[in-house]
Amino acid sequence: MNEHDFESGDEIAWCPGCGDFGILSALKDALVQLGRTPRNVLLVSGIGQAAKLPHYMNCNCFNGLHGRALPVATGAKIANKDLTVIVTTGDGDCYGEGGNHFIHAIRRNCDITVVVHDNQIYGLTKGQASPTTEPGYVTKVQLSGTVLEPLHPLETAIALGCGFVARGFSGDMHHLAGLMAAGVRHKGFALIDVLQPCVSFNHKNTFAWYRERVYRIEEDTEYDPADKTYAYRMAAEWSDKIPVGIIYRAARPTYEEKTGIDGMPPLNQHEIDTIDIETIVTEYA
Amino acid sequence: MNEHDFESGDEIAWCPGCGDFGILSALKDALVQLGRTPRNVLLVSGIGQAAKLPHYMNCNCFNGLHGRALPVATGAKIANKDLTVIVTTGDGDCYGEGGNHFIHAIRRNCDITVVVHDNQIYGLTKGQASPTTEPGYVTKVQLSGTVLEPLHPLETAIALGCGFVARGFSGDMHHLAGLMAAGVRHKGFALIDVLQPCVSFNHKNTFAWYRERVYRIEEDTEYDPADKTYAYRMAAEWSDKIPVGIIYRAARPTYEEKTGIDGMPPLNQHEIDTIDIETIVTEYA
Amino acid sequence: MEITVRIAGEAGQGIQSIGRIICRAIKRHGWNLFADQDYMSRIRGGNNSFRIRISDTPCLAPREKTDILIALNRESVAIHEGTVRKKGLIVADEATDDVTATTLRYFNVPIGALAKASGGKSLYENSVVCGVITGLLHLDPDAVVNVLKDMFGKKGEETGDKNITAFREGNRYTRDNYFSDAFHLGRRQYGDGIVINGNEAVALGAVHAGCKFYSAYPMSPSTGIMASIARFAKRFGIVVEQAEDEIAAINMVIGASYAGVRAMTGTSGGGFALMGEGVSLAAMTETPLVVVDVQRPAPATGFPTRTEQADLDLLIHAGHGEFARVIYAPGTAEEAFSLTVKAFDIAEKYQIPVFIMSDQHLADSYRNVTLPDVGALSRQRHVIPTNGQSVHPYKRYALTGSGISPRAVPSWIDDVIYADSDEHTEEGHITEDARIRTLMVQKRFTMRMNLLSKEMTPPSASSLSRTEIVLVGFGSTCGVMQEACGSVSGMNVGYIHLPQVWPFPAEEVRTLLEDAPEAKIVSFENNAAGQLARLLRRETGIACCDSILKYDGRPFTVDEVVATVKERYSSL
Amino acid sequence: MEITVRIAGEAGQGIQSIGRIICRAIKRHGWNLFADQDYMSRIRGGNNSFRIRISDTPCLAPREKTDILIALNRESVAIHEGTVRKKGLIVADEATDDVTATTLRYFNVPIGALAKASGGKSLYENSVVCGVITGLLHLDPDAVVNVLKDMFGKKGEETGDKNITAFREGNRYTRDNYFSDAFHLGRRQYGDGIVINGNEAVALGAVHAGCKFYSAYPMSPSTGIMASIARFAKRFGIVVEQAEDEIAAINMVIGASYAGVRAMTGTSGGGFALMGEGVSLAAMTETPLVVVDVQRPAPATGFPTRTEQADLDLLIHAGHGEFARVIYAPGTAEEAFSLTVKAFDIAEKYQIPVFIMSDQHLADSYRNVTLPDVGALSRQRHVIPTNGQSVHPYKRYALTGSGISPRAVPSWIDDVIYADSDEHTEEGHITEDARIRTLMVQKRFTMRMNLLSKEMTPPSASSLSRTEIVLVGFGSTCGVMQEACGSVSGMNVGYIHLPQVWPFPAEEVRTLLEDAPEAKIVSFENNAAGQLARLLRRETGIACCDSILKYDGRPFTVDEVVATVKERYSSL
Ligand SMILES: Cc1ncc(C[n+]2csc(CCOP(=O)(O)OP(=O)(O)O)c2C)c(N)n1
Ligand SMILES: Cc1ncc(C[n+]2csc(CCOP(=O)(O)OP(=O)(O)O)c2C)c(N)n1
Ligand code: SF4
Ligand code: SF4
Ligand SMILES: [Mg+2]
Ligand SMILES: [Mg+2]
Repeated sequence: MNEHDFESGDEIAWCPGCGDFGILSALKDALVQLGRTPRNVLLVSGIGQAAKLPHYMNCNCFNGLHGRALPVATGAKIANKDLTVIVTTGDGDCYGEGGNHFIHAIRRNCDITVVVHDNQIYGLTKGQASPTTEPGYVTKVQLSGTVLEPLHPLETAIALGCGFVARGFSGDMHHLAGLMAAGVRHKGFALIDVLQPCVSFNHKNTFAWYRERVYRIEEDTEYDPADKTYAYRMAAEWSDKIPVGIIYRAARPTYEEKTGIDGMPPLNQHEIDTIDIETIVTEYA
Repeated sequence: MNEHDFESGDEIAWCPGCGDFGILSALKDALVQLGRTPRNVLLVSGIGQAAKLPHYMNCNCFNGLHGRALPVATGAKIANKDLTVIVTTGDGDCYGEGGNHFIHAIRRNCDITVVVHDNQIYGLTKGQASPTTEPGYVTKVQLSGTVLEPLHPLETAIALGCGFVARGFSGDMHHLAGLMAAGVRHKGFALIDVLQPCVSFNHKNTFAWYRERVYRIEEDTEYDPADKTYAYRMAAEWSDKIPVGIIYRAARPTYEEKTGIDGMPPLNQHEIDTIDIETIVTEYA
Repeated sequence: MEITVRIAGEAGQGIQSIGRIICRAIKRHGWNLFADQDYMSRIRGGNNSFRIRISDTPCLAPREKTDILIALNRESVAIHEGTVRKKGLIVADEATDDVTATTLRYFNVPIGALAKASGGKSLYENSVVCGVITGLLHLDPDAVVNVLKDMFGKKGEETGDKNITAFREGNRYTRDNYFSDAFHLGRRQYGDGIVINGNEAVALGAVHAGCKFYSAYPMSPSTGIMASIARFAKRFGIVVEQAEDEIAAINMVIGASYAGVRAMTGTSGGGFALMGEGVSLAAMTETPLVVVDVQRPAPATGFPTRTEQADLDLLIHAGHGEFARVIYAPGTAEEAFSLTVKAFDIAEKYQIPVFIMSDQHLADSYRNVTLPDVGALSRQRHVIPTNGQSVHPYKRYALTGSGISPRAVPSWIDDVIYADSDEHTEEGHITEDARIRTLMVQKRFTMRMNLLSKEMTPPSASSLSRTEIVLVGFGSTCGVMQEACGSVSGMNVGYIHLPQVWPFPAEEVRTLLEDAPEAKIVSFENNAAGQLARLLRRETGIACCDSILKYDGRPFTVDEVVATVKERYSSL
Repeated sequence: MEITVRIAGEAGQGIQSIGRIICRAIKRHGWNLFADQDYMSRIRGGNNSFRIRISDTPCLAPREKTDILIALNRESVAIHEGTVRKKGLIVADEATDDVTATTLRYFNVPIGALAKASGGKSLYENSVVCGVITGLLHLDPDAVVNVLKDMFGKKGEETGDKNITAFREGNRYTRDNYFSDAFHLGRRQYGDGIVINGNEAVALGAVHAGCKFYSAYPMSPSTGIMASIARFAKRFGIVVEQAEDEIAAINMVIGASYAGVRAMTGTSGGGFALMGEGVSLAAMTETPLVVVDVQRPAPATGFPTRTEQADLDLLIHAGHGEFARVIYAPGTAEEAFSLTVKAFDIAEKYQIPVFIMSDQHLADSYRNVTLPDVGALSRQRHVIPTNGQSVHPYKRYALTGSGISPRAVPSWIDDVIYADSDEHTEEGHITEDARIRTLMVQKRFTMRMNLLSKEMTPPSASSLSRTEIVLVGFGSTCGVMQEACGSVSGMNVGYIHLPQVWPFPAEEVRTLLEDAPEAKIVSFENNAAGQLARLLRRETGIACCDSILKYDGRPFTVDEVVATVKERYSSL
């Protein structure tokens, strides 16, 4: 398998120069690194520019409703634990409309990897504030500037007990591919929030803006992703320095392990014909 | 005003011995302490045992849908900034069905106080696991024990930038009343998660169980609610010691301040008759 | 021979377990029974009751009057006294009731005292009450003890033993102190079959149909389905997942279904109202979906533990956009079972959402039933290559001309499978093409509606020739309608029961009504708008001349319906 | 005199701003116009177009054929060439088009080069194109410059100046190189009124009605309403809050309305599907609620930027439980404005949910309109004590016999106000009482439906006497139906347009049709199921003999309808 094997050939509808392209490349790269085959990979997305990504890949794809990628991914993973399930979603999709699923999917800890194209804006609907838009940013709806505190996805994920919390940058594809591969290898829910410039609607957080700030956290001399206090601090770092890399990592039993799914053949291989309810019916006699 | 002035006389439908009674008493006490009058207080709730509370109070009450208390409270506060708006909600109501509103209401930072009756169970629907149920706890639906990681409301609230994060215990009404009064006085979103024994369905986290563990955080020699790292640590403390009190406190501009609502008469007092769209219509000529 | 026993008391007094024990005992004694529950949305206090109608002929619905009222607290006497027949009996504890046993009408039993004597705990009061009822009905105490053992068996020996002692105490006291034979049932023969309610029937149907994933958010009165499936989850390798909300539940089910398992969710009206977008997603992605809606009175929170049939319109029209769906409205536990099995089959065969519309009355009411022959119910998988088909290159939304695109499961074939919520090409990629759009709408809607007209679950009806009045109903009113029609003296009243309401069985209903060209058509519904009457007119042009409607949260009783029909139509 | 100009190109090329400038210029020149937009769900690339029909008689709908195609890229020529009339013109840039200007049919303009010359940026291409169109139509360049100034005024002097230079370059080039007078419009008189689309009309209506709080989640094609209200928020003290999801939006609006302000939310089908439970809450708590649904093709994500009328059934039946509601289906921007004002009035007067059903075609289409006299539209508040009433002790849900309980606002009266989503007593406390339940259902549903029959917005219709065919439609098809009916030669075709679809104007429609007892009734709908036809039959018993349906995401054109009517019915 090489990167071409993961290409669908569908026409790409993103704007030229969009940060989404880097994420697409990185994902193909990661799947090659991981040695996965298309038929055993499932990409689940909601709606948004980010959510179009699965169409551009040659993998199984469920492009569902805005905000609802995570429950679909959860159901699919439960039905077939052998699938490699990856969610590609936007900051609006995952943290806005889908916020409740985000917090509970972390608690559930199914073995899925979530890649958030975090462009800090609603791209597909033409540029309204998203949950991660910076305060003061002016849009056609937020005419006096965005007033809400940005959602802090990484700190929130740590608070909720997520076992793999990372930030990537779509301008550093190679590094990002590594994060994705590590996320997929991690047993359990893995969150990768990707800094993704939107060249059409986010005029603040541009490639140049990020390039000035982004650094690889592994290079920090104190780097210790097992230390929660350190992780909280680095997750909050958003100033003239923005770290990318695995910010927090901890081993946690997965949903599949705890419910016993892992010990059975995938649910979708159980034979229906052999089910006989006679014994349970008699319990109602 | 005394506590009787805040009683509605409606028959109370809770189980004898329920921890909800303590919360009800504390709330009346707090409102007396705060010198509020019933007509200027609005209690908003969703559905659940906790959510029945407003019926037992003589205050304005909006008893809405399961999970949807926070947006209703937000809308009401925006419409009339002079109301004292308090939400009484359950762990299922607020963190389960209402989880998305929980995270975004914190970001919005309207000046409302949220009292979560956290009995770690779904009471009204007869005892299924709630988002805060302890792992392993067996119910009629979770027959092999609850498998999800409990939601950590306090850590999550801190991560999201909540400016007032507290835990109370319904068995310590006086202390709880103080927290509620402080929450109402706090400018902005105030979260008070209240340990509330459910005598019918939670056989683990009982009054006795809590009494053995709960201590007042103010008594901690290192107590510093302005220190986020300290706050994260104390918010996570859930063992043979469980702190109650104000765990994190920080001043943050409110939604009302940022949007300018605070500088106007309440929206519900604007005169409709005087609105003249002539000037704006001409902009389309 | 017919007797109605009503056990009433506060929430938390264990009325339901008494009721369930007696129901199973009754069945084992060869009697028919119908038991419905009236309970409040609270955990302690208030007033609940469990009403068991017992008869030598089949029972399909409740009756108005009580023969024996077991009042577990004083309030219950006041509330239910009015329903007790003149020759009926009220049983109460001396301790809670201030009426002493001076009349034949009252039988005072020291329930609390007997329970304490048996085990030192008031916990055993329920078993005492079971003993009392056993005594009054002259049931075989040993047979009832077997029921107790079956039900308490798992709770450990000691509890079981003490319950049995308490039971025997109650029984002994009754035989010693109550001498009338008025309620003598005794044993007819050993009654086969089982005692289940509507929720359990749906759960059994789902298990049989091979449901491997059930995800739901708790909501009365549907939670019993989740609890019942959970009981059998380990044994059958089923995953039951409590979702964070209803939207998650339906989307998880869709994800699981896409990945190849049969999956289902259940809720009540308010939860269903949240699922509309998900329903639309299933339709657009052509993912099989089964949803149970156990109706309760609305709007909003309404009456969480009571009954209504007002979601008919909601279910037919839920979700944005136009697509085929099927809605079953089982009238009995048997139908609930077999239509649940069919729901999975049809959902998968046509790749559409299928709804089972139940309600609190059906969900919580017990009857003695014999499940249909399961061999006759298809459990065939409609997926490639399992069904022998195989296609390469695979197109998920192939326009085949039949209205159905072969459905494959991810990882079961070499090709990848694109499912898409946007309008899409045959391959499943986003398109904005007008021509493809038109064809896809026809596939999802028009063509499948046509196909479904051949899969209709037909209405059941009484013989309609020479009827003056025909009642038309759906769902849980089936039994009461049927019994009432047979009981209106001096008039010829028939009924049509619709176990499938969508696609509407227009042809079938028209044909049935041809037998009764002169009859007045009356819709019979547990709602205020007469939704079925409107639907009937829309789909067939047939206008009802009247509707018998009830929307106070309570089910119809046979007597009530008979009286209404006589009052309204006897002068016709 | 009639001309259709189509501007086509990629997303991101600024087609919409060219279109809006030309529309306003056309209006100021005293011409009528109707402009609709065809755009894809993407930000760059693909193919979008803006079609402006210009006429000396009122324009209510698009026409099929193009007179002038302005192709901003090569693909646009290929896509739209077929729609250009024989005598029509294609304008393209030499740089993007490989067809040289050898025929009369092509006019090649160095758009890019002229833009660069004007300001060094391709950004000014749009202004060049405006200049070209101004030249072709012989508009007054100075008048168009005024439009440019009005629109770019805020962007700063320099941009404004450069745009004007570019505009003049485009105009000059055209006058110098294109000599035909074929498209000569010139000025008739100064045109009064304004140019707005349906979304702007709704926004203006809301502002006028005193809406103080608008909360919504972005969703095409409804977002324009939020953006338009946001533009005026500061000036009128309105709060516009982007919610985290649609469920939050509707619940915030309900909270604000309970607390005494007029409030509104807007969305499209999928978002509306999520709001059903909230609608039910508004009904149960009797809180006034106004929701706009700007329809788009479904199911699920469907076509986010295209048009359809398939939410009719959804809106009538959304939410669990039975309660009164009102649904308006404006056919024009004028109706959108005045029905929005009325929506607030009716919602508050009857304390019910009121929906405004728009669609992408209405929402995004511009016309020259004169808003109705606002003095005639009620803005009266229906709350105590503002309305002079006062009640003590106050009961929020008092059973007054009228079907309406006086509504008070928290803190405006001494008493407290309980609003409750459970079934409740008159005081607003939870009850399980059967009698109160029945009365409350009657209040929320039956009694109010009766009251609403006196508030009907009547259908509009052509004169129906002697018509052979009557088209019946609702919403955005109003204009095309009306124009088409007047244009079918040799047949007498009439129409009925329903600006209110619920409560259904059954009496009104029946009365209208009495004038045409022989006519064939044909429903005319942008959907696949013929939802209006079904509704008509259900509510009146009148069966349509046919339906003209379109569900490819595109609006009807006048020519298409005329052709269909002739083809299907001329042999009748
Ligand atoms: C229920 C629902 N609400 C709203 C929308 C409209 N919508 C589509 S994409 C989107 C936001 C996209 O933002 P994000 O998730 O950040 O993705 P991006 O386009 O920025 O990559 C919205 C609001 C929808 N499709 N469905
Ligand atoms: C949309 C919806 N889903 C589900 C329910 C059923 N329901 C009512 S209360 C409740 C849970 C209550 O738990 P919690 O909020 O913890 O309150 P408690 O009763 O424990 O105080 C549920 C699931 C509902 N009313 N509405
Ligand atoms: S709008 Fe932004 S996020 Fe979307 S494709 Fe264009 S640049 Fe990328
Ligand atoms: S069920 Fe639990 S939470 Fe509810 S009233 Fe009873 S004790 Fe309290
Ligand atoms: Mg985004
Ligand atoms: Mg709880």
